Amino acid sequence: MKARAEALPTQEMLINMGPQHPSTHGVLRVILRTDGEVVVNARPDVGYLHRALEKIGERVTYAQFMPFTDRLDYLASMNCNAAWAWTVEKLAGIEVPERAEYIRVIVCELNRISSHLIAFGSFTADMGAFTPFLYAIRERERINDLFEDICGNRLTYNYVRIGGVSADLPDRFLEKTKEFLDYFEPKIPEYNKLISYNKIFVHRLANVAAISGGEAVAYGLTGPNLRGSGVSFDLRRSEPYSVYPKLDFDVCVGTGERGTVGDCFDRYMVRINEMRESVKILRQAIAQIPGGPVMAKVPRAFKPPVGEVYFRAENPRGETGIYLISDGTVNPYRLKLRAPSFVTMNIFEKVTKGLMIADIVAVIGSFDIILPEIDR
Amino acid sequence: MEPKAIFEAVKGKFGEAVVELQEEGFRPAFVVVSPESVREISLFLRDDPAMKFDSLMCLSGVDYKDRFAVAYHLHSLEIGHRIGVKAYLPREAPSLPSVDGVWPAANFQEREAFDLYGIVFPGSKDLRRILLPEDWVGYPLRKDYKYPEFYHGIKV
Amino acid sequence: MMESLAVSLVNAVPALSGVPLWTMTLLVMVVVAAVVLTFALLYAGLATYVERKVAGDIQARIGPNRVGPLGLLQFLADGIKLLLKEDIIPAKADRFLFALAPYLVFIGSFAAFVVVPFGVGLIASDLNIGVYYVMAISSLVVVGVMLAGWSSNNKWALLGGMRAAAQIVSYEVPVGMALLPAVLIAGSLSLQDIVRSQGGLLGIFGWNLFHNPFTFVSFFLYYTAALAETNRTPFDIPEAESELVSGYHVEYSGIRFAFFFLAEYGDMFVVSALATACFLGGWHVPFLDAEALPVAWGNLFSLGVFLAKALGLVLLMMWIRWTLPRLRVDQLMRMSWKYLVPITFFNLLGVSLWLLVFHGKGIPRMIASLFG
Amino acid sequence: MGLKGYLHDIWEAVATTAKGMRITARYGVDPRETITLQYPEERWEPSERFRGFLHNDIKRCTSCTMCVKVCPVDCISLESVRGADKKLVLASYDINIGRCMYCGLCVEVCPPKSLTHTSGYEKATVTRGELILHFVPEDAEEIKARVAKQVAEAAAKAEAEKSAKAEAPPMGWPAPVFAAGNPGAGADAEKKPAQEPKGEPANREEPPKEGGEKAE
Repeated sequence: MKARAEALPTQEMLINMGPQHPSTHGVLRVILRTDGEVVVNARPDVGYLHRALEKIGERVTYAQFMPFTDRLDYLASMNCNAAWAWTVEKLAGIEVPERAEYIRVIVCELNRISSHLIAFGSFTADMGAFTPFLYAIRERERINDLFEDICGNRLTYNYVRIGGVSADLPDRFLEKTKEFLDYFEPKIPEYNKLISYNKIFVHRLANVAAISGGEAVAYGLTGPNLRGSGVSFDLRRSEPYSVYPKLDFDVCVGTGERGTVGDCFDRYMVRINEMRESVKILRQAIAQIPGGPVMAKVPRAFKPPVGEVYFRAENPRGETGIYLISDGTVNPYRLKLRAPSFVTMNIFEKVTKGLMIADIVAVIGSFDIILPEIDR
Repeated sequence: MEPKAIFEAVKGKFGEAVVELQEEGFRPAFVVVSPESVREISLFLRDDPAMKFDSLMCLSGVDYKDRFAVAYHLHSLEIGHRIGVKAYLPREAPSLPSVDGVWPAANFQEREAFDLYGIVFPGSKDLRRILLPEDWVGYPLRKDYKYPEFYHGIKV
Repeated sequence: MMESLAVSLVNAVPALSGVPLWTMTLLVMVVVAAVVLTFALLYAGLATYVERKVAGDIQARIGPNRVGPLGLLQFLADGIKLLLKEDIIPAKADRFLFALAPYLVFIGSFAAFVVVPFGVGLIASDLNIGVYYVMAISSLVVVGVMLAGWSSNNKWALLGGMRAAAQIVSYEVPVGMALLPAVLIAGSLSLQDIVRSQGGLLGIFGWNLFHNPFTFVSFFLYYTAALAETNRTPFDIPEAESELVSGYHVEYSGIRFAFFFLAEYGDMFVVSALATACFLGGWHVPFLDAEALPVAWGNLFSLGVFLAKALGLVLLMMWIRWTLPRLRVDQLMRMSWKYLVPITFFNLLGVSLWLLVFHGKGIPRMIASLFG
Repeated sequence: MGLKGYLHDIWEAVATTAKGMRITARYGVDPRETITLQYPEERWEPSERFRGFLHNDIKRCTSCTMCVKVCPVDCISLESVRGADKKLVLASYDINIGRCMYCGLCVEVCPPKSLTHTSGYEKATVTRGELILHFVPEDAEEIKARVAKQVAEAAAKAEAEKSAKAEAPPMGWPAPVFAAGNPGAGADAEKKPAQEPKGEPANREEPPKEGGEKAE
């Protein structure tokens, strides 16, 4: 093979994948250098969606920043909302009523399911099977209906508030959620039957872009991507916040069931299994939720004390960290958003060396990146 | 390990290079170090069996008006403790050694700090602008940043 | 055949006796070609509609339902839209080849309709090398696809074209070898002969599909390999919407794109028709001798049966498409060379041995002969 | 791999494909699974809390500017003048729904609850200016002139009564001061008024004595 390559002059191709490409999940641009179908180097170029959220954060008040967190990871707005609220509450030492915490956990887990559904659906669509994508969207639609009931929006929820949530759950919300869970739970095995264990699908993913546990930690992978590499680390368990300590769930890790540990298939399966765990958490939370107020007393002109705080929450895409510096005024002094997808893109160039063009799509899909979060 | 103990250990090892411990109002607490020694201290924090900070959670540039700072949030998956490391930099020509050889995760975040604050990380694998266009003038997250009126002749 | 038709036409209508024979022959040819092409286009149009409807049903939605009753006229609307669209040729494309490629693909796909045995006497031209002709003419598609990919001067298109070339060339081998059992049994390359060889009083058990275990496997092998040759999911890597954007036809628009589109659906039908003719008894109406019926009825019946079988297979292709993910390019090659080629080869060997050992008798016939 | 693995591969491919196709076939033939809503004819019922277009009931609005202050994207602009009875009179109340992000913060803070979300979500316009909703039907200048006249009359009346005091200049309420810097600095800068079509309340050049500062 090598001898022939020397005999025939060949040329590397420089291909621009994106910013407009069907499977880069947004406006990611990957500069591919390929030798035929084999990728020599894939360098991600991010920033096409930069909206200067951190700069905006220095200009608006703490409460006003909430709608902008919707736009951080728009597939998991509730989680981002809650992460922001938890950060500010940690900074200011606000005690949140327990009911509000339970509501937050419920909406976060619902949002985790809906986010993983999109991850699952768009991943299969990237792999060429379009049908599971529409099934996933169909399920997500029901979650959106639930969210519309509680906050009135279907994508950018802006539901959580500093000190609680904006409104109590509407009538019959918990029953409706239970109905959804009963409907949704049998769908997961169906997905597995339909696509997860499909021979072609497995072949496309197994042993592709395997990341070892140590590598994953060093490169700062978090969330399902880290757990896919076999590292059992979940912030909900390891650094419990909110009412997660009271809830029982398993941390899903990649086992290398169809290939090596940490390959695309493991990352994919972790997400599928996490949906199941979220259902479990939701059932417990619904059973345990107490009554009471949903909002703590927070002054309208809210001025937290001077200080610096770093809070991280387990979001569907990994650890969303918020480094917040307060100078005692109504506006944050500095706001750093540590977006999981952004850090994940760091390892992209490394793992895609020597893969094929089609695998690039698989890697992007298995990382479940989302561009507004990368570019902020 | 408690922040205090970590601080003592690092102080004992590096002496003058470790300036202070910021504890009150800081969660997690920060070990303030001198910028030149960041790489060595990082290596120590990563490799020392009592520290084992194997994961760099977050690297952020900060503009404190009178000076810049780079804040590192470290976490150890193995031991489960956390610490912040901070290095203050002068406003003029801020620069400190890159740690992407210590934690590869640092690369993109250093590029981001470079992009938005103009902090230079010598020794970095690949220090280019990341979020803004390559030809952007100025560092937008600096507090004294002036909004440009034109970009490539287009009014912004 | 055309000539004999022309002769009989001249004989039947004395008024035409003054016209030279070659004119009549040409006229008959043109009429037949027009009929076949009309059928092909109508089929392709409706197939796009059905494809979308099938996709809709499978995906828990409705599909086209606005233009005409049940959305049936959607394909007309789409066709008109494509006709009216601006024809864009990229600035740095090779204009001549760029314009030529869609026609090659279209011709390669639709010329194969010539030998499709629609019914007892319904065949545009019963070539004595029918199977061979189909294989040859459909290889023209690959030339067109490669030209399209190369002349677009787009890297994605080039990759798509290269993939298509590799894919179609590889899969020609198993396709050919999987079709050979039918040829062996009939002892002829003519599709009409192959269909006739599956007649008789055994009904569906006269089909080559049930002739012996090897032919049974052969059908599935053929269908799989042929699916790959039509570039459809799970083998649609030359288009690979999510990787190569659209592959070789990414730069095409308007009617030129429509040609590629129609060719794909034409291909689907040709492949299904071939499978029907070679393995599923073609136009044979079960337990009814279509050839013994009056000409009109016989043709009508056989046409209906043939279309039902062939379109059933087309439907199956759609169903597969909306279920399966796509293979990677190396896996596709591996599937051809590592799985399909050896298996079809052994299969062919098996059929040959069977025919040698049992003197050309299939299992159903042997069973039938047991009972007299 | 061996022959066994080879055959197993083939078997697995066939079996998993068949399984998947059974599921898609079930959805394909079962009409109950269809969930499409034929949109313009069928509509889903927006929930009670649905956050559609904003609506301000100007009769109840007290011109307190809470909504203006809380809006993170500055899509609400409000002008008011102090009337003769010392109450604020709304001169103009515009919401740029092209910029609004439907976060609902303004509705939450509104003290008289005059600002509400409607269930409207359908709007298409030809120009961007049409996306600015005007809630005060009259022209802002007219209202201001009228109120100024009333104030002047009242003042004259008062003067006539007391016949001592000088005429007080009409007081204006400081209308929203829009942040000088654009929120999204740098890459995604906002449109400047130059680009904004005519729909933008034109009368932004009112005399400074009115106190109504301009909203951009």
